[in-house]
Amino acid sequence: MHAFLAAEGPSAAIQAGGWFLENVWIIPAIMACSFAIILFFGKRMPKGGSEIGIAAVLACFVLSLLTGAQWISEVNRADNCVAVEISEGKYECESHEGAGEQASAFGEVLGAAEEESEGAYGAGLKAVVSERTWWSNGGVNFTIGTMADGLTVTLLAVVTLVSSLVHIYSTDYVAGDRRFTHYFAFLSLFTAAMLFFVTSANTLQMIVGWELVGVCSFALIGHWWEDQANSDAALKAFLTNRVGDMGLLIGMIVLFFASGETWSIIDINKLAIDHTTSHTLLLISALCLLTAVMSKSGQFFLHTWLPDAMAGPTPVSALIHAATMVVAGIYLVARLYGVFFEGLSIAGSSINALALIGGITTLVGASLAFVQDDIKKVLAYSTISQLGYMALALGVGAWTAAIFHLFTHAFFKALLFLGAGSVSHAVHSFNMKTDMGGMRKFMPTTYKTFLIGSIALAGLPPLAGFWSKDEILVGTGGWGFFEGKPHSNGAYTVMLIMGMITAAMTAAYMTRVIYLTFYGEFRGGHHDDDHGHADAHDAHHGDPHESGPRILWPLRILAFLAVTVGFLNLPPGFLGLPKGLTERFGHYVEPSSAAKYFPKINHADPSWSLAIFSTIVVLSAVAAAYWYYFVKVNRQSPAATELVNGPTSRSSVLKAGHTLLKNRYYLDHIYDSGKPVPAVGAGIVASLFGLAAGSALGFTLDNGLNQAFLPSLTWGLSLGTVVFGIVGLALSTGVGVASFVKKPLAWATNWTHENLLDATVDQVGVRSVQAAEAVYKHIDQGVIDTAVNSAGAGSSGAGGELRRLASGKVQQYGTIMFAGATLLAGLMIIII
Amino acid sequence: MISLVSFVGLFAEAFNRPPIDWHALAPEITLLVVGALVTLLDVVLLEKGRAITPAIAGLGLLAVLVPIVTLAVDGVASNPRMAFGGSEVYVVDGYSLVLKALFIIIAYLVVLMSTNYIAEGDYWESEYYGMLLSSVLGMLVMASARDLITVFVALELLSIPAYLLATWRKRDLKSNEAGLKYYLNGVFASALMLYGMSLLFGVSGSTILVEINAAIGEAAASTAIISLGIVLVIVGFAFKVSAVPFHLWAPDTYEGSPTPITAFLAVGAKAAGFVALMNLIFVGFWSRSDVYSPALWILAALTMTIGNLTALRQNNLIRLMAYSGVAQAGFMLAALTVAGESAEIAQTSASAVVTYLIIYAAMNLGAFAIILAVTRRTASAEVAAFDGLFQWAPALAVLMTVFLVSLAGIPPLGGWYAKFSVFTALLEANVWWAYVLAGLAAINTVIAFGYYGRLASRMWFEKAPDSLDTTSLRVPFALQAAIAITAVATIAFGVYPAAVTHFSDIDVPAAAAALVP
Amino acid sequence: MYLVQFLLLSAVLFCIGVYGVLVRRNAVLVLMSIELILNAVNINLVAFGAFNRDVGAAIPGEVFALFIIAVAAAEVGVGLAMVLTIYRNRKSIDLHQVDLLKG
Amino acid sequence: MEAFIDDWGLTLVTFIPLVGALVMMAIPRVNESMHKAVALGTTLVAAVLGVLLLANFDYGAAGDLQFVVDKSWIDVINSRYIVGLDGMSLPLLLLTLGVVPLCIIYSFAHFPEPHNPKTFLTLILVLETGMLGSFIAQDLILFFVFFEVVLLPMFFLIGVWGGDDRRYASLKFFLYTLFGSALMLISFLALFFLADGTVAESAAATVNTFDMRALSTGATSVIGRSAQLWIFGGMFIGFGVKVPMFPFHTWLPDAHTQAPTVGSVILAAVLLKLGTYGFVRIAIPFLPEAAAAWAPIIGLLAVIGIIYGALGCLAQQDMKRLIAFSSVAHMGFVMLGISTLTDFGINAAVFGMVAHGLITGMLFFVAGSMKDRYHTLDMNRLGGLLLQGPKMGWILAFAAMASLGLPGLAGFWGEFPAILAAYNPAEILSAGLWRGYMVVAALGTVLAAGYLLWMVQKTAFGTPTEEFENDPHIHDVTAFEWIAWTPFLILIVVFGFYPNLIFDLTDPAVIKSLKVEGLNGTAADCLEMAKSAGEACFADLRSALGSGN
Repeated sequence: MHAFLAAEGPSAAIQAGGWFLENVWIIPAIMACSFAIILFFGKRMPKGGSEIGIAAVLACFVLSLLTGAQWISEVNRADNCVAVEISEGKYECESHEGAGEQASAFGEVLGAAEEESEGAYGAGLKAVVSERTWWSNGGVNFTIGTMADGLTVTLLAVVTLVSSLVHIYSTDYVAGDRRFTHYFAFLSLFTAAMLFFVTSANTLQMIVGWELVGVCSFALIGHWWEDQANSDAALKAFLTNRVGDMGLLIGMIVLFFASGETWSIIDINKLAIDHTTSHTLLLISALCLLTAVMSKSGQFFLHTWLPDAMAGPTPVSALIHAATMVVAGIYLVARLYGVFFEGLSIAGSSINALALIGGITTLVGASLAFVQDDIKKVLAYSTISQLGYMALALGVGAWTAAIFHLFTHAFFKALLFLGAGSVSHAVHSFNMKTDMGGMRKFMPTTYKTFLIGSIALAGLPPLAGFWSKDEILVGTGGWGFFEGKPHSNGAYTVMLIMGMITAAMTAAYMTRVIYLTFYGEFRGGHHDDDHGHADAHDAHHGDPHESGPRILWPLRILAFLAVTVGFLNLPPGFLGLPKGLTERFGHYVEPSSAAKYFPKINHADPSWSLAIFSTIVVLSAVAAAYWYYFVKVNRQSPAATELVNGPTSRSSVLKAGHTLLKNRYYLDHIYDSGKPVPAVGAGIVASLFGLAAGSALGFTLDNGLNQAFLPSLTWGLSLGTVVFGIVGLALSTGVGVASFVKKPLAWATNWTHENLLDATVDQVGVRSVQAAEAVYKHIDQGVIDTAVNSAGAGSSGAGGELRRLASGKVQQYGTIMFAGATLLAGLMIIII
Repeated sequence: MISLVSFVGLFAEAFNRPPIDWHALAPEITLLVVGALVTLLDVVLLEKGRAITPAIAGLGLLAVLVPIVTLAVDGVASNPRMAFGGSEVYVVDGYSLVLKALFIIIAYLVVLMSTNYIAEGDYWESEYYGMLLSSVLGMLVMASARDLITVFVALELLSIPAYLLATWRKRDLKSNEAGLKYYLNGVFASALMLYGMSLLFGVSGSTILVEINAAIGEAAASTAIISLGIVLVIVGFAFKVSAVPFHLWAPDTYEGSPTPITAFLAVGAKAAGFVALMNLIFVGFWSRSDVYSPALWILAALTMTIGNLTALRQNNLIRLMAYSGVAQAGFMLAALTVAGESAEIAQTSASAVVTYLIIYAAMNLGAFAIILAVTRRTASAEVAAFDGLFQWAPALAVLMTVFLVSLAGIPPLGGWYAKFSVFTALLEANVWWAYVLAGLAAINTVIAFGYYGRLASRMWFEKAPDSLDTTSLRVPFALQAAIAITAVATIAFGVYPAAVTHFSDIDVPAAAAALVP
Repeated sequence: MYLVQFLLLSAVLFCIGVYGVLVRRNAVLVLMSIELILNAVNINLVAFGAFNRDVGAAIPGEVFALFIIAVAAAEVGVGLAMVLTIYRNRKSIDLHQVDLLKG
Repeated sequence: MEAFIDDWGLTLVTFIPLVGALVMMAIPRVNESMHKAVALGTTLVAAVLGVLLLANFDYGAAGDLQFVVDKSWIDVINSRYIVGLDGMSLPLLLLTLGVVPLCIIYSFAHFPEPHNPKTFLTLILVLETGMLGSFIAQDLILFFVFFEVVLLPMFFLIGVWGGDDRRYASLKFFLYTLFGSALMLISFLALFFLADGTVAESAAATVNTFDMRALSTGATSVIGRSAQLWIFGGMFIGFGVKVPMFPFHTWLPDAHTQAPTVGSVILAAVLLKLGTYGFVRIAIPFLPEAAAAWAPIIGLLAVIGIIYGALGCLAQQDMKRLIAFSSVAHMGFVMLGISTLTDFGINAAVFGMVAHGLITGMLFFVAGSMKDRYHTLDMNRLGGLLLQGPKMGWILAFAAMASLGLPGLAGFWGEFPAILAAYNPAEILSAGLWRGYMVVAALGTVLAAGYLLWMVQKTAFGTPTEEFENDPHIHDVTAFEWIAWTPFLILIVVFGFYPNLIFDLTDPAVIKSLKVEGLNGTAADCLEMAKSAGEACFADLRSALGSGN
C-alpha cells in the first residue's frame, strides 16, 4: 500500500496560496486596459500607442515571473512538509520538524521507491482558485475566477515573454503602417484574451477566452484587408475555428451536465478521475473537444487555415500562429486532462483518437513543409507538425513532455518566424526561391539566430528541441518493444514511428530552408510591388541589409532561450545529476495527482538508446538534405534552388507525390473555392463531425446508458484507429523513406490534400450556398411566400367573382333574395 | 260562426281604451311634433324656411333626448313600462331606451352631415328633414315594438320615407335608380316577411311576441310552418340589415343616394333592422333556437365572408363602405346566433349586438362624414380620389385612418371592442359551431384589413393626383362637428369601453327575461 | 269550409305575385304583383283569425289585415311616384334598363 | 416620491409618449425643430422615469410584480387596468425606453423621404406607448390592446417612409400580425370563460377573469387537456407570427427591407420581442401542460428557423435583407430556449431578446447609415467601408461579431445558455430530442459566423468599387449617429461582460412563472417529472379542482 502510494507521489495535497497566485486576474486585466487605452487614445500618442502596449506587456511579464516564482516556492514548501488532515478533505502543511520525521520514516519503509518519485515525502499542491459570482441562472450561481497552478504560470510566462518580444519587434516591423495603432490595440487584446484563457478557472471562461483569441486572430490575419486574399484568409481562419467551436460548445455542455452541472475545471477533472462521471459521456465530450482542438491547434484535417493565416503580419504569425494561440488546443487538453485521459482510455492502450490525430498531423505537416517556397508557409506547416507532436504526446500520456515541448517550441518557433520576418523585411518577400539566397552575408545576426532556431527545431542535442522531442518519443512507450522495459502509459509504437519519421523530415526541410535562404546566391533584387505588401517599410532598394536592433534583440533573446530552456527538464538520472537538477520543469509544472484534479500518470523511463537513435536519424536526414542542396544543387549553380534533373523529373511516382504536396493534399480546394464558401464548407464538414458526435451523444445519453453499447463503441473506435494507424504507418513510412531520396512522396500527400480534402470541402461549401439559394428561391419565396400571397390573391379574386352578383338588375336581386329565402327555409324545414 | 254576443263583447273591449302611459310615449310624441312642425314650416314658409329647418330638425332631435333622459332617471331600466295597459305590446325598458337614444343621435349626426349638402343642392329642404324625422320616428317605435303589427307598422314607417330620401335627387338617374331598387327589393322583402308573419300568427293565434314565443315553444305546434314563418320573418329583416344574400340592393342604393342618406341607411336603417331582429329573437322566437340559430349561423358566415371578399375589389368608396357594412352586419348576426343557448348567453349576446351597434354607428358615420368632406373637393367617391389625402388634408386623413382602423377592429379604437364583444358572446356559448364561427370571424378580420388598409395606405403612401387642387380644405362647421363627435366617440369607446358598456350592458328585452328559467 | 282551402288560395296568390315580381319587366306590373303577395298575406291572416278565434277574444288577424291594406296603399303610392319620376327621366319603365349602378 | 412612483410610475412612463404625441399633433407641421424637441423630450422624460423605476425596484423581490396598479376598466367583462413590473418585464421595458430616444436622435439627421418629421415622430411616440404598455400589462385584454396599438404606427412607418416596395411590405406585415392576434384573442377569450379565477389564491375571487396574475397561478388548471391544447395553439400562432417563427416568418424580410432605418431598428429591437415575451409571460405560465405538449413542435420550428434563417442569409445580396433573415435565426435560439420549459432556457431566452434587440438594432442602424451614403445595400456593389468610413466599418464588424455570438459580447449569453438548456430540457420532455436540437442549433452558430463575416467582408473589407471610389457623400460616423449608437455599443459590451445584470433580474421571475400552483397554494412541479408522471400530475391537478375532462 505504502509502496504504491509512494510510487504515485504524495497522497495528499495542501492548498497553495500567495498574493500573486490569488490575484493573477490582474495580468489579463492590465492587457485589457492597455487595449482600451490604445483604442481610444492611441492615435494621439507620440508612438501611436505602442508604448502603452509595450509597457503593459512588460509589466505583465514581470508579474508572470513573480507569479511563477511564487508557485515554485509553494511547490518547494509542499515538498518539505507532510500534509496533515485538519478537517474532512482539508490538509495543511505540518511544521517542518514533524514533517521531516515522518518523511524519514517513510523513507526507511520505502527504500527503492524513493528514487522513482520526487514525492516520496512531501505533499501535493492544490491549484489556487479565486472566484466570484459572474451570473446566475435557474437559481444557480456561476462564477468567474482564476486558477493558478504550474501549467498556468508556464503559459503566463510564455505568453507574456513572447508577446513582449513581439511587441518590441513590431515597433520596427510595422512602423509606418496606416493602422499602426490598431495593430497594437489588437496585440494587446489578443494578449489579454490569451491570458484570460490560460487563467480560466472554469470551462465557460475557457470558451470565452477561446473565442476571443479567435477573433483577435481574425482581426490580425486580416490586418491588410484591402486585399481580398487576406480577408479570405481571415475568414477562413475564423470559420474553420468556428467549426471546432461547435465541438467545443457541445463538448463543454456535455461535460457540464455529466459532472453534475459545474463548469469548474477542477471539479470536472476530479469527477472524471474518480469515475463518477459516466465514461460514455467523457468519451463523447472528449471527442467533441477534440474537434475544437483540431481547429484551433491546426490538427489534420482542420489545419488548412493555419498556412493561410500567414497572410497576417509576421510578428503576429510568430505570436499567435506559432507560440501562443495555436497551442490553446493543447492547453485545453492539458487542462482537462482528466477528461481526456479517462475518456479516451489513454492508459494501457496503444492507440487512441488524440494520439492518432496528432501523429497524422505531425506527418502531414512535415511533409507539406517540404514543398513550400514561401518561408513562412514552411514554418506554418512546421508549426502544424509540431502541434501534432504535442497532441501526440498528450495522446500517449506524456503530459509533461507535451507541455515542455509547447514551452520550448514557443521560443524556437517564435525565433524562426521573427527571423523569417527579419529576412523578408530586407527583401520584401517571403519567397525563398525567387527573392532570397545567400542572405547570411547580408544578415549575419539573423542568420545565426535562425540557424539556432532550426537546430532546436530539428531536435539536435543539446538545444531545447532535442530534450522535449526526446521526452515525447520516450513517453510513447513504444521503444519498450525493443528494450522491453516500458514504464509508460501504454505501448504506442505507431506513434513512436510517426514521431521518428517526423523528426527526420523536420531536420531535412529545415536544412532546405537554411540553404535556400541563407546559402547560394542572392536571387532577389528584382523587387516588384506585389511582394512585400507585408512591409509598409518602403525600403532601400538594392542590397538587402541587416535589420535594426528592435528586431535583432528579440532574436538574440529567443535564440538564447532556444539553446537553454531544454535544460530545465533534464531526464532523471542524466549524467548522474542530483534530483534537484533534473526534471525541474515537470516537477513544478505537472499537477500532483494528490490534488485530485490530475490523473495518475506514469512517467516513462528515459532511454539512452532511443536518444541516440533519434539523433542519428536526425543527423542522417540533415546529411541527406545537405548532400542534395549544399552539394548537388550548389554544384549545379549557386543560384539554383532545385536540381534540374532531380528525382521528381525522373520518377513519375515522385512527380505525382510532389504535385500532391504542392497542392497541400488538395484540402484547401475543398474548403475554399468560392469566397465565403470556404467557411461554410468547413462548417458543413465540421457539422457532419459534430452531428456524428451529437447523434452518438443523443442516443447514448438519453436516460439510461445502454451498457452493451459502451464496449461496442470503444471497440469500434479502437478498430477505426487501428485501421487509420496502419494506413498512416504505410503512408508515413513511404513518405519518410522518400524524403531521404528527395522531395519524395511529398507530392502524393499534397495531391490528396488539394484534390481530395480541399476539393471536397470546397464542393460542400459551394453546394451549401447553392442549397441556400434553392431553399430561399423555391421554398421561402416559392412556397411559403407564394402560399401567403396567393391566399391574398385568391380572396381578392373571389371578391372579383362575387362582384358579378351585383349585376345592377333589380329583378335579379329579387330572384337571389327569393332563392336565398327559399333555400334557407327549405333547409330549416328539413333539418328540424 | 261569430255569435252576436261575442261581437258585442268585442266592441265593448275595443272601446275600452287601455290606460296610456304618456311619459313612456313622450319621446315618440315629441319627435312627431317636431316632424309635423318641420313639415308645416315647409308649407307655410316655402323657400324662406331653408335657413331654419336644419336647425329646427337638429334641435328638435336633441329635444327628444329630454324625455329619454327623464325616463332613464325614472328607472325604466330596472322597471320597464308598458305604454298601453299591461299587455306587452309596446314596452319601454332600458334596452329600448338606449336604442332610442342611439337612433336620435344617429339622426342628429345625419342632420349635421346633411346641412350643407342639402343646402347647397337645389331641392326642397324642409321635406327632406320632415321625411328624415318620420323615418326616425319609425325607428323609435321599432325599439319598443313587441307585437307583429307594431313591428310591421314601425318598419314601414321607417322605410317609406327612406325610399323617398334615396330618390331625393330626383333629376339624377342614379338617384332614381337607387330609390327604385331600394323600394322594390324592400317592398318584396316586407311582403315575404308578412307572409311569414301570417304563418306565425296562424300557428300561435296571437300577434303579441311573448305569446307567440309561448305558443311556438310547445312541441305540438307544426314545426315546418314555424320554420317557414320564422325564416321568412328573419329574411325580411336580413334584407334590412343587408345580410348576404339579401344585400345586393345596398351597394347600388348607397351609391346612388345622397351621401348623408347613405350614411343614414348604412347606420340607422341597419340598426333598426337589428333592433327588430333582436325584438323578434329575444322576445318572439327565443324558445325556437333550433330554427333561428342555424339560419342565422349561415347568414352570418355568408355575410361576413362574402361582404369582405367583395369589398376587396371595390373601386368606389361608397360601394366599398356598403360592402364593409355588409360584413359588419355579419359580425352582429354572429353574436345573435348563440342567443338561444341560455339566459346568460342571451344577455351577453344582446349586449354584444347593442355594443356593436353603438360603436359601429360612431365609426361608420365618422367615415361617411369624412367622405362627405373630401368629396366636396374631389367630387368623386372613387378610391383613387383619396390618393395622397394625407398631403393636402392631413387631419382628415388621420381621422379617416382612425375610422377605418376602428372598422377593421384594431385596438385601441372602438371597433376592436365591438368585435371583441361578439367574440365574447360566441366563446361564452362554448359550443363547437360557435367556435367555428369565431374562427371564421377572426379570418374575416384579417381579410377586412385588406381593403381598409389599402384605402388607408392610399391616403398616406400615394401622391395626390396632379390635377387636384391641394390647397388646404375648409370643412363646414356642421360637418366638423359631426366628425369631431364621431371621432371622439370612436377613440373613447376603444380606450375606455366602459363608456359603451355602461349603456349597452342592458337586460335582455323584458319578455325574454321573464322566460329565463 | 276548411282552413286549408284559404291557405291554398293564399299560397297560389303568393306564388303568382312572386312570379310577377321576379319576371315582369314593366314596373307598374311589378307593383301590382306585390299587391298580390300582400293580399295573399291578408287572406292568410283573416282565415287564421277566423278559424282560430276563441269566443270573446280580440281579432288581431283582421286588424293586422286592415293595417296591411292601409300601409300597402301608402307604399304603392310611393312606388308609383318613383315609377313616374323614372319615366319622366328615362321615358321608359322597363326595369331591365335600370342598371346604371352595379358591381 | 416613492409612493408616487409606486402608484403612478408605470402608468406615467407608458402614457407620457402618448401625451407627447398629442402635443405634437397640435403643433403646426412647419415647426420642425419644435417637433424634434418635443419628441426627444418626451421620450427622455419617459426614460428618466424608467430609471426611477429601476432605482425603486426591489431586487430582492424581482420575482414578484411591483408598482402594481389595479383599477377598474371594462367592468362588463371583468377586465381591469392592471399593470405591474417584475424581473422578466423590467429589462424589456428599459430596452424600449432606451431604444426609442436613440432612434429619435438618429432620425434627426436621417429623415427618410417624404420627410415630414411631425408625423414620423408622432407615430414613433404612439408606437412607444404600445410597446411599453405590452410589457407592463397584467390583464389579458389590456395586453391585447397594447399589443395591437403597436401595429398601426409601424404599418405607417413602413408604408410611408419605406423603400420601393413599401405598400406590399407594410400590408403583409399588418395582415400577418392581425391574423395571429385574432386567433390569440380567441384564445384569450376561451381562457376567460374556461378558467376559474377563484382557484388562484392571489387574485380577486371572480370565476371569469382576464387577470394574468390569477391565470398564471393555477386558475387555468381547471381547463381540460384538449381545450388547453387548442387554446395554446391559438396563442402559438398569435405570438409565433410576431416572433417570427418559421414558417410564419415571411413578413419579416420584406418588412425589414422596406422599413426606414428607425423602423427596422425598433422592429428588431422591440417589436419581435413582443412575441417571445408573450410566450414566456402568457402562453407557458398559463398553460404549462399544453406547453409541454407543444414544446417539441416549438423546438423543432426553432431549430428549423435557425438553419433556415442562416441559409436564407447566405442567399441574399441585399445587406438589410440578410440582417433580417439573421433575425429569424436568432429568434430561433430564443425560441429554442423557451421550448425547453426550464428556468434556465427561459432566462436565456429573455437575455437573448435583449441582446438581439441591441445587436440587430445596431446592425440595422449601420445598414441604414450605409444606405444613406451609398444609396444601395447591394453587397456586390459595396466594399471598402473600412477605408471610406473606418469607424463605421469597425462598428459594423463589432456588431457582426456580437451577432454571431462572440463570448464577451451580449449575443453569446442569449445563444450559449439556450444551447446549454437544450441539453437538459424539462423532465417531462424528451431529452434525446432536445439534444438533437442542440446539435443542430450549434451548427447554426457556425453558419451564423459564415454569413455575418461574409457580409462584413463584402461590405467593409476590400477597396471601394469604382462607382463609389470618389463619392464625396460617403463619410464616417456623424455626431448624431455617435449619440444614437454609443449606448448600444456600450451595452453590448457591458452585458457581455456581466450578464448577471439581466440574469439576476429575470431569474426569480422566470422560476416563479414556471411553477404550477394547485389549490390552496400547493405547488406541484409537474414539468419536472418524467413524461407519464408529469401528465398524471397535471391530470391530478385538474381532478382535484373538480374538472376531469
